[in-house]
Formats: sequence, structure tokens, C-alpha cells
Amino acid sequence: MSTSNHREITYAEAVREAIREEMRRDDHVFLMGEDVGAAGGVFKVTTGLYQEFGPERIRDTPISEAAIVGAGVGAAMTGMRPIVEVMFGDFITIAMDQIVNQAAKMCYMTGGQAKVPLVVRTTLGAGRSSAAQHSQSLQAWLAHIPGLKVAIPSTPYDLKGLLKTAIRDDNPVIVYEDKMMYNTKGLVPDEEYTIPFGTADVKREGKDVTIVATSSMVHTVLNAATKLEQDGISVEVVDPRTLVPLDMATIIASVEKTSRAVVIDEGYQRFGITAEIASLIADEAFDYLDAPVKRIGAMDVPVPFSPGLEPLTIPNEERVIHTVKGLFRDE
Amino acid sequence: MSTSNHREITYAEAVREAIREEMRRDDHVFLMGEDVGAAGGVFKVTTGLYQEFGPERIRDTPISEAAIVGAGVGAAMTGMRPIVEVMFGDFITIAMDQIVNQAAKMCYMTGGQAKVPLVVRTTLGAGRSSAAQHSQSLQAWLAHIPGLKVAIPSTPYDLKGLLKTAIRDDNPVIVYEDKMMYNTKGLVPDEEYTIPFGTADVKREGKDVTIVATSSMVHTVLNAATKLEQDGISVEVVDPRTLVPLDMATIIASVEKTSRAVVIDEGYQRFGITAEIASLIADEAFDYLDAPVKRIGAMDVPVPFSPGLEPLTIPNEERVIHTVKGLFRDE
Amino acid sequence: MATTVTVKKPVQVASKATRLTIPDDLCLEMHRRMVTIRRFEEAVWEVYTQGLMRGLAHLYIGEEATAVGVCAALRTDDYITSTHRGHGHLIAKGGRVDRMMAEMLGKVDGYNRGKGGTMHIADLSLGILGANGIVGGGMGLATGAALSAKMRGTDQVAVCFFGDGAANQGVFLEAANLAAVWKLPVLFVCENNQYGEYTAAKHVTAIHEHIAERAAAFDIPGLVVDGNDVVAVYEATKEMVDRARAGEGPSLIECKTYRYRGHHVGDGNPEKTYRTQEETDAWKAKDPIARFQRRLIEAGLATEADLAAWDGEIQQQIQEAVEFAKQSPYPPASEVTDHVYV
Amino acid sequence: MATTVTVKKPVQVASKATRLTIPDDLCLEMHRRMVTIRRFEEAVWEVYTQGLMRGLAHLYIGEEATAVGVCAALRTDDYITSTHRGHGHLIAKGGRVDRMMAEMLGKVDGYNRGKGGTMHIADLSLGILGANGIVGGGMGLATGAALSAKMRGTDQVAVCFFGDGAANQGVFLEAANLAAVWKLPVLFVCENNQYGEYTAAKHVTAIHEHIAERAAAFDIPGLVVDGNDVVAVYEATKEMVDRARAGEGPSLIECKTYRYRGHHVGDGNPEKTYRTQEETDAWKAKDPIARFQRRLIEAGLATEADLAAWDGEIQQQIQEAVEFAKQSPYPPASEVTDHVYV
Ligand SMILES: Cc1ncc(C[n+]2csc(CCOP(=O)(O)OP(=O)(O)O)c2C)c(N)n1
Ligand SMILES: Cc1ncc(C[n+]2csc(CCOP(=O)(O)OP(=O)(O)O)c2C)c(N)n1
Ligand SMILES: [Mg+2]
Ligand SMILES: [Mg+2]
Repeated sequence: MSTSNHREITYAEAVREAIREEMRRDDHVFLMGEDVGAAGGVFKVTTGLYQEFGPERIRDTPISEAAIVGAGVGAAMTGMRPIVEVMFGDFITIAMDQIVNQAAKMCYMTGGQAKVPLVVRTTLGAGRSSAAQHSQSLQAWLAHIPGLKVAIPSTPYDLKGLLKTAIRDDNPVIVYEDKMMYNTKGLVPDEEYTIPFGTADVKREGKDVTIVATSSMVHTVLNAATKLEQDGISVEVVDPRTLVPLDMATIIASVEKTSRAVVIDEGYQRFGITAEIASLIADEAFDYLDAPVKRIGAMDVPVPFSPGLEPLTIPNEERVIHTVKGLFRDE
Repeated sequence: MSTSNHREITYAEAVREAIREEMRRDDHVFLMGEDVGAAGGVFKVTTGLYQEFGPERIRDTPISEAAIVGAGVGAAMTGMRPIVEVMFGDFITIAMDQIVNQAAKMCYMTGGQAKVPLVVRTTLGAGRSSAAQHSQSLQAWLAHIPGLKVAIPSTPYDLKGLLKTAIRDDNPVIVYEDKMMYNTKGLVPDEEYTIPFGTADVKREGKDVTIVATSSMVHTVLNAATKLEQDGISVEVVDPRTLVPLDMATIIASVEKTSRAVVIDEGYQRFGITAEIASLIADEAFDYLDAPVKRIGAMDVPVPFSPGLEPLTIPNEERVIHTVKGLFRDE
Repeated sequence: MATTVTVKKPVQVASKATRLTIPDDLCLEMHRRMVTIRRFEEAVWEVYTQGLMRGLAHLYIGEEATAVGVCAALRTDDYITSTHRGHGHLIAKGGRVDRMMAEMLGKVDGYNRGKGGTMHIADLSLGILGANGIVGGGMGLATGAALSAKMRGTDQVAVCFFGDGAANQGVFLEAANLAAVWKLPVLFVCENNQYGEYTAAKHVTAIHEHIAERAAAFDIPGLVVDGNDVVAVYEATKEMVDRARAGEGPSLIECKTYRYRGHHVGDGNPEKTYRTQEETDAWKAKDPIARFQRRLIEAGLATEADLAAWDGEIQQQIQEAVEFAKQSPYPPASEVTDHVYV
Repeated sequence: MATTVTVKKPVQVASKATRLTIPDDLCLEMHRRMVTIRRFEEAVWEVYTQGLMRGLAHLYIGEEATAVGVCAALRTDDYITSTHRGHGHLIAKGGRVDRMMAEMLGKVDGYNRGKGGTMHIADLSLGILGANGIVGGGMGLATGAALSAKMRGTDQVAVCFFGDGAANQGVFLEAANLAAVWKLPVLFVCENNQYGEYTAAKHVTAIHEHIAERAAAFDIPGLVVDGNDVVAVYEATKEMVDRARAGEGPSLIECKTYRYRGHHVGDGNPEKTYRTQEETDAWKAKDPIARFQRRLIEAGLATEADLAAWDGEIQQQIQEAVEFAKQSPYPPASEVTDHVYV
């Protein structure tokens, strides 16, 4: 990003810019979802697109997650490049057959005949007192399914670049937007750019411990890293940016340097994202590790509504600091 | 099992016996699903139950996975103890909202008011040339969700005992039956028994390496163990039997003894069951491990139809042997 | 040669009930509950805009006659499943406002010990199987409760409240079909308040005229009722409840109504965006509470003074509920891991 | 007071087409495809029972008029989505029997290089978006293909074949509603063969008489057609295709038909379990091929000798297809990881 002029935009604007640029660029790209049009989406992420592209290309749908994702698959197989919004990641439960049995498998099952250039944009993240059915971060499910790609951007820059790549990809891609970050800001270059999938980004360099972090956890970890620095622990933060494909090379290179690793993701901890990454590190960097790889995920409980309880369930700075310090206890 | 008389029954009969015994015992237990009644189920697992209990308690349903699981949740909340069959594990995609957003969270969201004594029986397992939409082993999804319990029995004995426990449990339980094993046989005692959840079973004792295996992979591993024995490698096989709750104590005790571990499950490898267990072993038994923990899952591709390809994607004896030997290469 | 399936829909003009055919005390109780709902929702707006409540608050103001008319036709042991816009249903079915308000604020004395919040309030002892954050989420649950009632040999019925938006969720077809095939005692009550979020029902719902027409797809009765006329709602429900109790199966009742406020408290000014002032005004002229109050007065069941006094009592009760909620503490941290399993 | 939504269904008695109103060459081509389907399915039975084919084989024997009548009204660039019982649709839309048979056996010369098998055969160059193992799986796909056609400004249409059983999948409501709201050029063709697996449609489907009645729920035309009369199917489809091409939106056509064999090859003797010999015999008396052949002869388009000769040619072609399939190798092991991504 070094030589270009930069602007500051929000995470929500990153979505909007990516979609707008790709829709201008390619007539086949269109967006559909519940209230994405005139209303600009419930998170006001798609504001303005309806005005520019009209109701044919920015489509307000009925509340029918299965059919709209299914229609996205059918449209993608026949020459269009749909972007389907599933408002809350929790509602993807209703469209799982369409995503998992249809979109993900179509190319393979047809022996390569069908391509499915479909993007499903959905959200993750707790912290808004939205309770158990509106707060889940279910990316582990989709990452488990061969045939899907899964992007999980942590900054406006990453989101814009990855979403543009997703739209141009001829495979079904799930893009996880963190609904808690829509108003957070970051720099993007003036010129057009895309970010290739499968390239992790080192968000902070360090030498004592590697923390692999996704989505808003990247920021939690960056804050923790500043504090840990004061205690003499130098943290390297690696953001994989896409879960599928997963850039293990960058992660392993970092762990080989630091000899310690923590993996953090906001999904439920058990059988979650962190398990895969931690187990790969523990295996591939076995000879380099000075301490066990630690995992941090959301508490394994349905997300509670109460402002008195919800924060306890979300991984936070304190837990990161505590976990990292635990890795150095023996020394 | 030592003092009792034993009979040999099939894995399918284990299901039938468990349901029959529990339905005789408790009027509130009933079964519903597609063709589970007069036809005895597509895998002929429920044969005879309709004749004994009649159409009110063995209910043939429309092809409506969402509504039948949803109705199961509603019935469970209001005094019944439904068992719902979802024929192929792949079709659970259609009922995910009901299982994940409703059943799993109801007790928590209502602050303990609601109990959901629901059992969802479904299947896993490839190997029948059923292709990509009828061959998945998606247990990792359900194991990820707090509020659910997940059983994954490998023998008629375990299946019968765990299914009975599931039916008596006041929480939603998913029981994964391996459709490739319905005709396999095993001993069960004449008397009634149940198996408590969260108790792993050491299926074979050994001293050089621990293999944690689920479902039919237990048998794959047992066969491999016999061969490895001939090469002087003594394998201990631990079958967790339930993924949630997970009996890590037994697994860790075994690994502390053997110092080496492999984890195998038939689901897609990436972000699958083996990741969680392997990462926990690598963490908790860090000081005991002489080699990295290895994972074996299905190849990360949609399951192909062709008899020429499908077998390549399923973990097999050869791969187990190869993986285990790899752990000893340095010595 | 194809046979055309012609579906004619000779919708009868609703004969407006001119006198109250239902017992006096029930009328007064229905009135009390409608006013309670309105005052409760106004209080929710207050606590929300004061920053005391988090999450989303979907208010039921304007739709009171629907919940109350339906629930008045139910017994305490009958079941309801509610929606994200659930406060009205809960009060109508007998829910306590203090425990509801405490739940809104995430407090331990709330119905759900603060764990559910506005979208999940339940009182199983009153047959309230919970508000639900998933549009269409109650369809399966209500069908299952009706199945359970039937299997246990009781004559309980279940009511599934759902919105016009939820009528486009596939599970509606599945649940209605299942209920019809098994003749389950369930009433699907569609609250057509004309919008799903910011989208007009007519833009996303393919129907000839009424959502109730979808009943024909399952060969069950479909009724259209003025959802702002509590007596009409009561009578339609009563008829379908009696039918269900008699073992004649499910039905679909569409109540035409309107929400005065935005989709949720944060949707402050719908008249500036997706709907018109004229439309809102026209609906307000048919206000369910004002209309019912006029009829109560006409019937000699209440005077203006009575109404004012009752309103005062209700407002007092709501204020106490708010106080109760404010005083109640958040649940102790230790509860965060309780209730994941029974 | 409630308004009852009365739905009347004055089903017109089908006027049996007495003469052939469609071009001679199309009649003969339709006949050829129907016979091809039957012979193909018989061959599948053979290879299956010989142990050459694995998985499940769902045969279309008895239903040939439906697929052929529908697809005869389509252009090559129109789309279809098929089902687990898909062989008939594929042949009707122009699929090659040799590549289909090779796919059945999992061979590399199969349509899908052996990766899909019977339940997933596709030929995108013919607009065949694939058989589908998920009951109702084609609903969304066909709706999306129709949306795509509309957005790309072509006048292509999409046909979604589905069974009586699939009519109870929620996605049917969602797709039909979406298609109706957006006036998409899609025909939902319900093949009511009376059973879903081992369960009679009438036991699990709440309808007054016809599944096509569900069209009214979406305010789209619903037609009932004798699915064993290829001309009737063709004409009904043609009418709805023309309508769709003209931008007038979707429709639902129910074809009443019957599968002669069991649910799949392994379901050997349905007459001993879930259906009666009388029922099967009655349907066989209405055999779609025999009936059409009588009409071809009456119309002077064919002689008995012609029919025998054509049948011989077709059987020959199928035998070659079987040979082709047997000769073709399994895909090389290296292909197992191809095509996960484009
Ligand atoms: C499955 C699902 N999809 C989308 C949403 C988001 N959402 C919440 S309320 C709502 C509108 C519901 O409209 P309607 O059913 O008419 O109820 P109303 O809000 O008008 O009472 C939507 C789309 C949701 N909660 N669940
Ligand atoms: C979602 C789903 N549920 C269940 C099945 C299992 N199944 C395969 S075919 C079938 C019956 C389908 O009946 P119908 O739609 O009438 O089609 P037909 O077989 O009669 O052609 C069932 C239940 C499935 N494949 N997909
Ligand atoms: Mg509404
Ligand atoms: Mg059928």
C-alpha cells in the first residue's frame, strides 16, 4: 500500500465500494437479499447501491433464505455472478442445503462442467446483546466443506480487496463480515486493488509468540500486544484473511521464528476454527515449539442476551494476555 | 459386560432394540421420520416397530426435514420425548435452523425453563457410491454447537447403550449412525444397560501409540493395529463414543502412556472432528509427546460417485498404517 | 389436454359486529390487556431510548387487538409460539410485565434470567413457548406442541403467531402441510402488518389478495379478519379453536393490522422512507384500542372516567415494572455456564 | 367478524385430444425419446442387477410421457433441473445415452467423468443443470436460472421437475413465491407418480385433490394434466412456456403418472408391500408409450412394422451405450482432486 494515496473508509464502506466497483466493471454482477435495496440493508452497508444500479441489479427479496441462496446458485450456473446477502450468520442455517449440497459440490459433481461464481455475504460477531440466534460466528461449518472458499477480513482494506476477489472468483465464496466492525475505519488506496486468497497478512511483527487471529480478534490481539510489549513480550500477529484456502506457510514461518503460538477466533471454541489451525501448527512446527499451542474461542454456551453475561463469553484482551503469559510461565 | 449372557445382534438391530425398549418403558417416547413406519425405514432399521407400536407412535412423515425436526422440538418442549430420523446426514442441512437455533439453545435462552428431550438420529459414512449429497459425515458441525450432545457409536453394543441414554436425556442429542455398519454384528448383554455419555472406551490396549477413532474408523484402526502388531508396534485404540461430552481424560491418560497419537474420523479432514481432538492432545499432553499428533480424515473433496475414486477419499487401513509408521521413522 | 385448476376466491364482506357478543368480564379483560400492551411498549421505547436496554426492540403498538383477540380465545394450558415482535403476545397470554421488563434489561429477575432478552421471552407455565428471533421459527414448535397435545390426549391447542414476512419462509409450507395431514390442533395466525422490516408485503408476497388464501394449498380453512377489531379476532379464533379442540385440525387466520412504530426502535421514522404518512394516519384512524373503547362505552361497560382510571392503574403497574427491572441485578457471572444443558 | 376465504376448484374435465395437433416430425421424435427412455431404464435395471452399477438407481419407466411432453416444448437453450429420478428428463432434453450410461457406471467417459453418477448427471451445453440427490434440490436452481435468463435479456425458460414428495419441501413455497413475485420464466412441473419412496402421496400431502392447487397460493396458473398423455403434456407445457417467454411469469403443472418399478432397483416388489397389483395394472393399461403408439398408427404416422424397426434401432443404440460404458475406464486416481474448484 506504500506508494499510493490513501483514503480512510469504514468497514461498511469497504463492502459498498467493492460491490459498486465490481458491478460497474461487470454487468453480470448483481446483489440480492432482504432489504438490501431501497433500505440499504439492515446494517446500512449497501446504502446508495440501489440508487445507482436500480431494482433489477439490487434486489430486495422475500424472507426466504433457502430460495434466494438457491436462486443464486442457479443464476451463477447460468452466466450471472450473484452476490447474496444472508443478513445474520445465524440464518445461514436455513440455506445450508443450498450452500453445502448444491453450490459447494456442483463443479465437482458435474465433473467440472458447472461453475458457480456465487458470493454469499454474511455476518459474524457477538457483543450487541442480540442473544443466541443473532450472534453466532459459524465460519467453522463452511470452512469444513470442500468446494467453498471462506474469507474473513479484519479491516476495511482486507474486506474490500477480498470481496472484490470473491466476486471475480468462479467458485462459491462465503465472505464473513463482522457486524461489530461496520463502523470501524481503515485506509484503502485510491487505486483499484484486489487481495489474492490464501495470503495471510502479518498485522504486527514480533519475535516471542505468534498469535493467529481472525476478524475482530485481530484488533483485540493488537491491543493486547501493545500491553504485552510493556511486559517484554513481543507478539507477532498473523491474520490468515481466508480460512479456505489457508496460508499455513506464513503461519508456520512465524511460529518457527517465535516458537510459541496462540490461535484465536470468535466462533465457539469447541470444534471451531482454532482447532484446525492449532493442530496444524502443533504438527508442522512440532520441533520448534517451546510451549503448547493455545486456543481461544468464544465460550461454549449459546450467546446470552444480558449485558451482564454476554461480554464474558467473547474472547477479550485480558484472556489473550493471560494466555500468552501462561506460555512463558516456566521460564 | 463380563458376567451376563450375550447375544449377537446387528448394528441395525441395536437401534431397533433401543427404541423398542425405551418405547415400552415410556409412553412419551415416539419416532417420526420419512418411511420409518410401515416400510421400516430406507435402511430397514426400524422394521417391526410400526407393527408393535402403531401409526400414532411410529409416524411416517412428509418429506419435510425442517418441519419434522421443528415439530420434534415443539413436542419435546411440551412433554413428549420424540426421536426424529433424518435419513441421510446430508439432509440435516435442511433442518439446521431447527437443531441449532431452536433445539440447542432453548434451555439456555429461556433461562432453564424449557427442556428439549429430543433425539435426532441421522447417518454418516461413505462407501456406497451414493455420491456427494448422500455420503457426508457432518458430525463436526453439530459438535461445534453448545447445547447439543453428539453420540457416534462404533458397535452394536455402544449404539444400543448410547441411544437408550440419548432417549432418556433431557437435552437434544444427535446420534450418528454409520450407514455402512448396519449389517455388522456385535454382542450385547441380555439384560438392560445404558452407556453414560462422556465415557470413552478403550477398544484395544497397547503401549506404543494411541489412536483415537470414531465410528467405523474404529474397525479400520483395529484391523490396522493387528498388522502393526506384527511390525512390533503396539496400538491402543480409544473410541470416545460421544463427541459432546468428550472424555479427554481417558484420551490423555492413554497418550501419556504411549507418547504418540493419531486421531481419525470419517468426516472431511479440514476443520473436522480430528482437529479438535488432536489440538487438545497436543496441548494437554505436550510434555509427553514424542512425535506430532497426526490426523486422518476424509479427503477434502465432495465424495465422488465413481467406484474408481470414492475409495481413495475414505480413510483406510493403509493410510493408518502409513501414518503410524511415520511416527516412528526417526527412531 | 390440461385441466386448469381454477381457484375462485369469493371473499365475503365482513359483517361488522355491532354488538358485543362476548361476556362482559372478558371484554374488560381484553381491554385491560390491550392497554397494558400499549403502555408496556411505550415504556420499552422509553427505556430503550434512555439507553437502558440493548439489542433490538420490536414494538407491537397498533397491533394489540390481534394478540389479545387470539389469546382471549385460549385457555391457560394452550400453547403459543411468538415472534421477534413478541411482547404483545406475551402480555395477551397472561405474561407478567415486571418479569418481562426485567428480561428486556437483561436482569436476573427476568423471565429468562436475562439470558434471552426481548426476542426470547418465555413462560412455559403459561404455555408461552417463547418469542423467537428466527422469522418463521415458531412454525415447527407450534406444530410440535399440537402434536404433543394430541398424543398426550389433552384437548390443548397451539397458536403460531407469525408475520406477513414469515409467510414466505419455507417452513410455513412444511408445518402447515404436516399439521393438516395429521389434523393437529394448531392455528396459524398471520399478523399481516403490511411490512417485513422495510419492505412492503405486497412487493415480496405473491398472493391474489390475502395471505390466508395460502390455506387452500393445504385444504384447511383460511380466514381473513380485521386485526384491529378485537372482537372479530376473538370470534374468528374461537371458531377455529373449537374446531381444533374437536379434532378437526389446523387453520390459518390472517389478521390485517399495522405497526405504528418502525420495525424496531432504531427505525425511527418510517414515514420518511418506506411508507407514507397518509397510510399510517389511515390505520391510526382504525386504532384497535380507541375503537374497542368506543364500543365498551356504547355497550355501557365503561365510562370515559373508567377508562382513564384503568389507564392510570396500568401506567402505574408499568412504572413499577420498570422500577422492578431497574432494581434487579444482572445475573451473576457464574450463571453464564448454567442451562446450556438441563 | 372474519371473512372466510373460500377456494373453489371447479376442475374442468380434461377433453381428451383425439387428433394430433402437433407437427409429424415432432410426434415421431417424441415417440423416439419415450422409447429410448424405457429401453435405457431397462438396461439400467440389467446392469444394476448384474452388479455392474453401484449406488441407487431410480427408474423412470411408466413416466416417459411427462419428461418428453415437457421437454418437447422447450428449446435447446432452455434450462431444466432434474431429480434423483432423472434419466428420463435427461434423455427427453437431448442427453446422449452413451455418456449417461458411462456415468451410471462411474466411468471417465460419463457426462460427469464418473464423479456424479445417476443422481447428478448434467449436460450444461443442453441446459440440463443436473439431476439432484436432494428432494426439492432443483427448486432454487431453476428459479435462479430463470432469473438469470431474465436479467441477461434472453427469452429462455427454466423447467423445474419435482415429485409429489418434493411438493412438501419448504423450498417449494420459497421458490414459487420468489418466481411469482419477480415474474420469472420458470415452470414448476410436479410429476405426481403417487408415491414418495414407500409412502403414498395422499397420506402425507394435504391437498383438496390436486397438488396443482398449490399454485393458487402464489397466484400463478395451476394445471393438472394426464401425465401419461404426451400430447396433453406437450400442449399444457407449450402454453405455459409461451406465457413465460412473454414475460407473464411462472406456473405449476401437475402431471399425473405412475412409476412401474419400485422406488429404486432394490425396491423389487412394491405390489407386495405398499401398493396393490390392481393399482399398478390400472396404470399399465394407460401406458404412455402404447397409447401414443396407437395414436401414431391411427394418424398414419407409423405402422406396427415401423414401431418394431425403431424399437430395434433404439435397443441397438442402448446396447452400444452399455458397451461404451463398460469399455470406458474409471477416471484416473489423479482426478479425485480435480474440479473441487474451477
Ligand atoms: C430467518 C430470518 N431471516 C431474517 C430475519 C431478519 N428479520 C427480523 S424481523 C424481519 C421481518 C419480519 O417480518 P414479518 O414476518 O412481517 O414480522 P413483523 O416484523 O412485521 O412483525 C426480518 C427479515 C430473521 N430474524 N430471521
Ligand atoms: C431432502 C431429502 N429428503 C429425503 C430424501 C430421500 N428420498 C429420496 S427420493 C425420496 C422420495 C421422493 O419422492 P418424490 O418427490 O415423489 O419423487 P419420486 O421418487 O416419486 O420420483 C426421498 C424421500 C432426499 N433425497 N432428500
Ligand atoms: Mg410484517
Ligand atoms: Mg413421487
